Amino acid sequence: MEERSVEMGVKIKSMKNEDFKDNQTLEDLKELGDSVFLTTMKDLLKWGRSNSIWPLTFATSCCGIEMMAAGAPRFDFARFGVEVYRATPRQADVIVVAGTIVRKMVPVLKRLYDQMAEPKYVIAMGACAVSGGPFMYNTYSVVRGVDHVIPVDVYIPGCPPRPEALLYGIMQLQRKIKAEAPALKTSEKNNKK
Amino acid sequence: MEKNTDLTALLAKIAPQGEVVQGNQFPELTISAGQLFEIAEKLKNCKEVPFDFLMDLTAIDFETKFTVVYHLESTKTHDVVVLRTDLPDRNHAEVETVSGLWPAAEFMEREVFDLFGIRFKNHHDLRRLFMEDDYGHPLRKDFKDDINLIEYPN
Amino acid sequence: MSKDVVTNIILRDDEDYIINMGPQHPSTHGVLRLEVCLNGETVKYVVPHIGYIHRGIEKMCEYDTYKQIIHLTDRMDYLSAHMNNEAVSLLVENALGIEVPERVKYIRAALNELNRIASHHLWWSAFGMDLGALTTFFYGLRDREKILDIFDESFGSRLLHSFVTPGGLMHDVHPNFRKNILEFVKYFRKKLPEYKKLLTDNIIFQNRTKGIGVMSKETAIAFGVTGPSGRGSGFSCDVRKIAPYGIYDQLEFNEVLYSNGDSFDRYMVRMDEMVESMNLLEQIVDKMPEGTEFTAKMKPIVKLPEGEYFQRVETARGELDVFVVSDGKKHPYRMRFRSPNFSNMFTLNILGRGLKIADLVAISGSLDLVIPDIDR
Amino acid sequence: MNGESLVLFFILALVLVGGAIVFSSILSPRSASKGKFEPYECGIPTEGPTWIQFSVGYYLFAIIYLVFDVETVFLFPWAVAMKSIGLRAFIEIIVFLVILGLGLLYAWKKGALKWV
Repeated sequence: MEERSVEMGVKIKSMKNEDFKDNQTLEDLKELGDSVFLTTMKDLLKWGRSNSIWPLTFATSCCGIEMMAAGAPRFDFARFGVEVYRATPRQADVIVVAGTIVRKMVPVLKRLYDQMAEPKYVIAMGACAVSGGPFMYNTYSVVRGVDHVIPVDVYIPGCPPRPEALLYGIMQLQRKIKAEAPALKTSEKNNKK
Repeated sequence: MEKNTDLTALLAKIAPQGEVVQGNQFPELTISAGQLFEIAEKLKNCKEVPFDFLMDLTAIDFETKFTVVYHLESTKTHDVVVLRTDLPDRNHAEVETVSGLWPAAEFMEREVFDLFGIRFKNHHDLRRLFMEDDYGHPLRKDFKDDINLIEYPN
Repeated sequence: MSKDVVTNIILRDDEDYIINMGPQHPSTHGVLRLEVCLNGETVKYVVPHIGYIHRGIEKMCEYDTYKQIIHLTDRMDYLSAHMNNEAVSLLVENALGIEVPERVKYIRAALNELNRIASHHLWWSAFGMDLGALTTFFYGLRDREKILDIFDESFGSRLLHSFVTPGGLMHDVHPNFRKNILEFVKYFRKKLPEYKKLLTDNIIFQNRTKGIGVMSKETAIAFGVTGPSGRGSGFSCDVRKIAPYGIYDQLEFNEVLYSNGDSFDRYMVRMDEMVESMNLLEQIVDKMPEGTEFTAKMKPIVKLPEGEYFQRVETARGELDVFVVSDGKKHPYRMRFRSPNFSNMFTLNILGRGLKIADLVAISGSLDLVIPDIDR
Repeated sequence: MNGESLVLFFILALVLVGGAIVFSSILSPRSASKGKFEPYECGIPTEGPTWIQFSVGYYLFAIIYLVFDVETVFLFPWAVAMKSIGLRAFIEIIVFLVILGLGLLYAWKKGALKWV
């Protein structure tokens, strides 16, 4: 699979929980008497990218309804920066694969993923996208897990996962963006594919 | 169920050569594939009980033969009748299309063709609905896909 | 200009300009691909392509026992999960001749009507959003959450519950199940006039849906369009009236019928059906017998005697028929679901011809399609 | 509105817009994968020719819109300075509006506004 190379910065798996300095910016502001503070360009990019992730409206089956419920007034994930659903991959940052991916849908999903602008992330929402879910056995057309098609950042179990689970998944994605340094210039290796 | 008795009588009148049997819920008429279209047309344009609503069209694979089943309902009297026809030849099973009588049948027949491989004569657009073209016919009993389908003795 | 530029770029007006309202499109409510042939903005013809979410549920049912099939049927039409499960449960109960306790019938009817209102909520918010009115999305889903709270309290899950099983229910409902329903009905009766003010009386909405996608009663019967879409053009196809199951014959409710079959009438059928469902809910809660038994005595392995069985159920979108051929084993020999969306969707071609592309979106919104129910 | 603040206004505009473009082109990673530059059509490759002729109605609508857009651009400075330039300017604006109104009537009668 296309291994997204990250020049430097630690991989999130090896990071301990307390190392995540999520609201580092708030502590800095309090320290400096909330006027002005200096930061590096990477931190600014990390802060900007993680706090405004726009999902692509890509719902194939039941998880799509829970994704809509997550966008609805009660579990409103606009509070976490996921402000609006973009219908075109050109303006989307994350593709939330909500629902079963079938063999006929694979080229479509791959093309949508390619057409998204960097930096792009993938959330596999629901058991069908994670591993084929209830359609694991005895189906001739279901792809068991969306990571056969595109590299996945966050897996959300559940069938369908509750909107709170989706919110937690998005917070994990934000943490992942903050932890891993953003790729300033995509390395040449990635450009050839 | 007095209603069913006069329905079976009606079926016997319409298709004397078919054999009428009273199924679990609805009277069933079994006829050969040749006269299917003619009988279906009679049922649709029958005066007292016009069967103008095709509820369901599907096929069953009985390993030795296919059976195409039509569930017809009359919107006037809400009676339901089952029309069945057997196709012993499994490799190129063929039956007359009824999409001329009930347009709803056009897509149900395409689905039966896609999943069973039963061709429908002069169906104007017989393409597959779900699977890609070179794929087998999944709902047949002899469909083998040992990666995905687990055959365990039930 | 060279000759070929003239021939194939300038003079080519016979070429069909084909656009894909494809699998990933906000207005197709799922992965339905409409290949639309356009002439400027008017639609020449529509070729629907399905199969992008075909999971082969009918093949899977041949390997599962009847209690396992329940977990598949509510993933077909996920907005009427209870009705799908009830279809299979009723089929098994009628086949084995099992008499379900009276209380269970009342609870099932209550769940049906709650699920119908929740489905119409989501349809209403998506339909408004298709036509550009974003506030309907927030109003509709805010009220739908109240119903999902009732489901959440009793079964722990919001959308897909697998709660109605052959023989009765999975377990008993929450003690104040009835109190919550009455509370919801009281709350929603105050909110429904809001919906009417927001969308029904909105002149832009009326111009966008009145006279668009007119379907006569004969076409509805011929194409097998059932449910609110069929009743919008006068085709009385409510299975709760034609072949009543459960306790629908003891409840009085009238079938909502409109006559001129355009998108606005299909919309009005669903709005009135929400009112009907609320009246039904009140009757159900009054007549629901006390007690705590929630299932009939069932053997663990359900084996249907040999033969063919058929069960018709009215879901939020139309008539779902379950047809089982059993050979006496614990798996069905062949299971067939006649899904309402399958026939409703294929009328898009004849309804959308000659209209603008925006009207195609209005028609497909008024038909209330759920695509995994088409592909199964 | 003396000269310097006008120049300052334009420089500020240039800095803001230019800065945004330059920064985003420097800092944003690019993925030039094969599928990236295909036209987006709901995930399906486009079928048939996409270079086809569109009906003339679109062009006419755009032109008529342009005329009235420019008209409003002229109205703005007049509206700002309306009180100080007295009645005569008011008459001129009315004449200006009437002429453009005639233009609209002409387009309307010619059927340019009829949407096919």
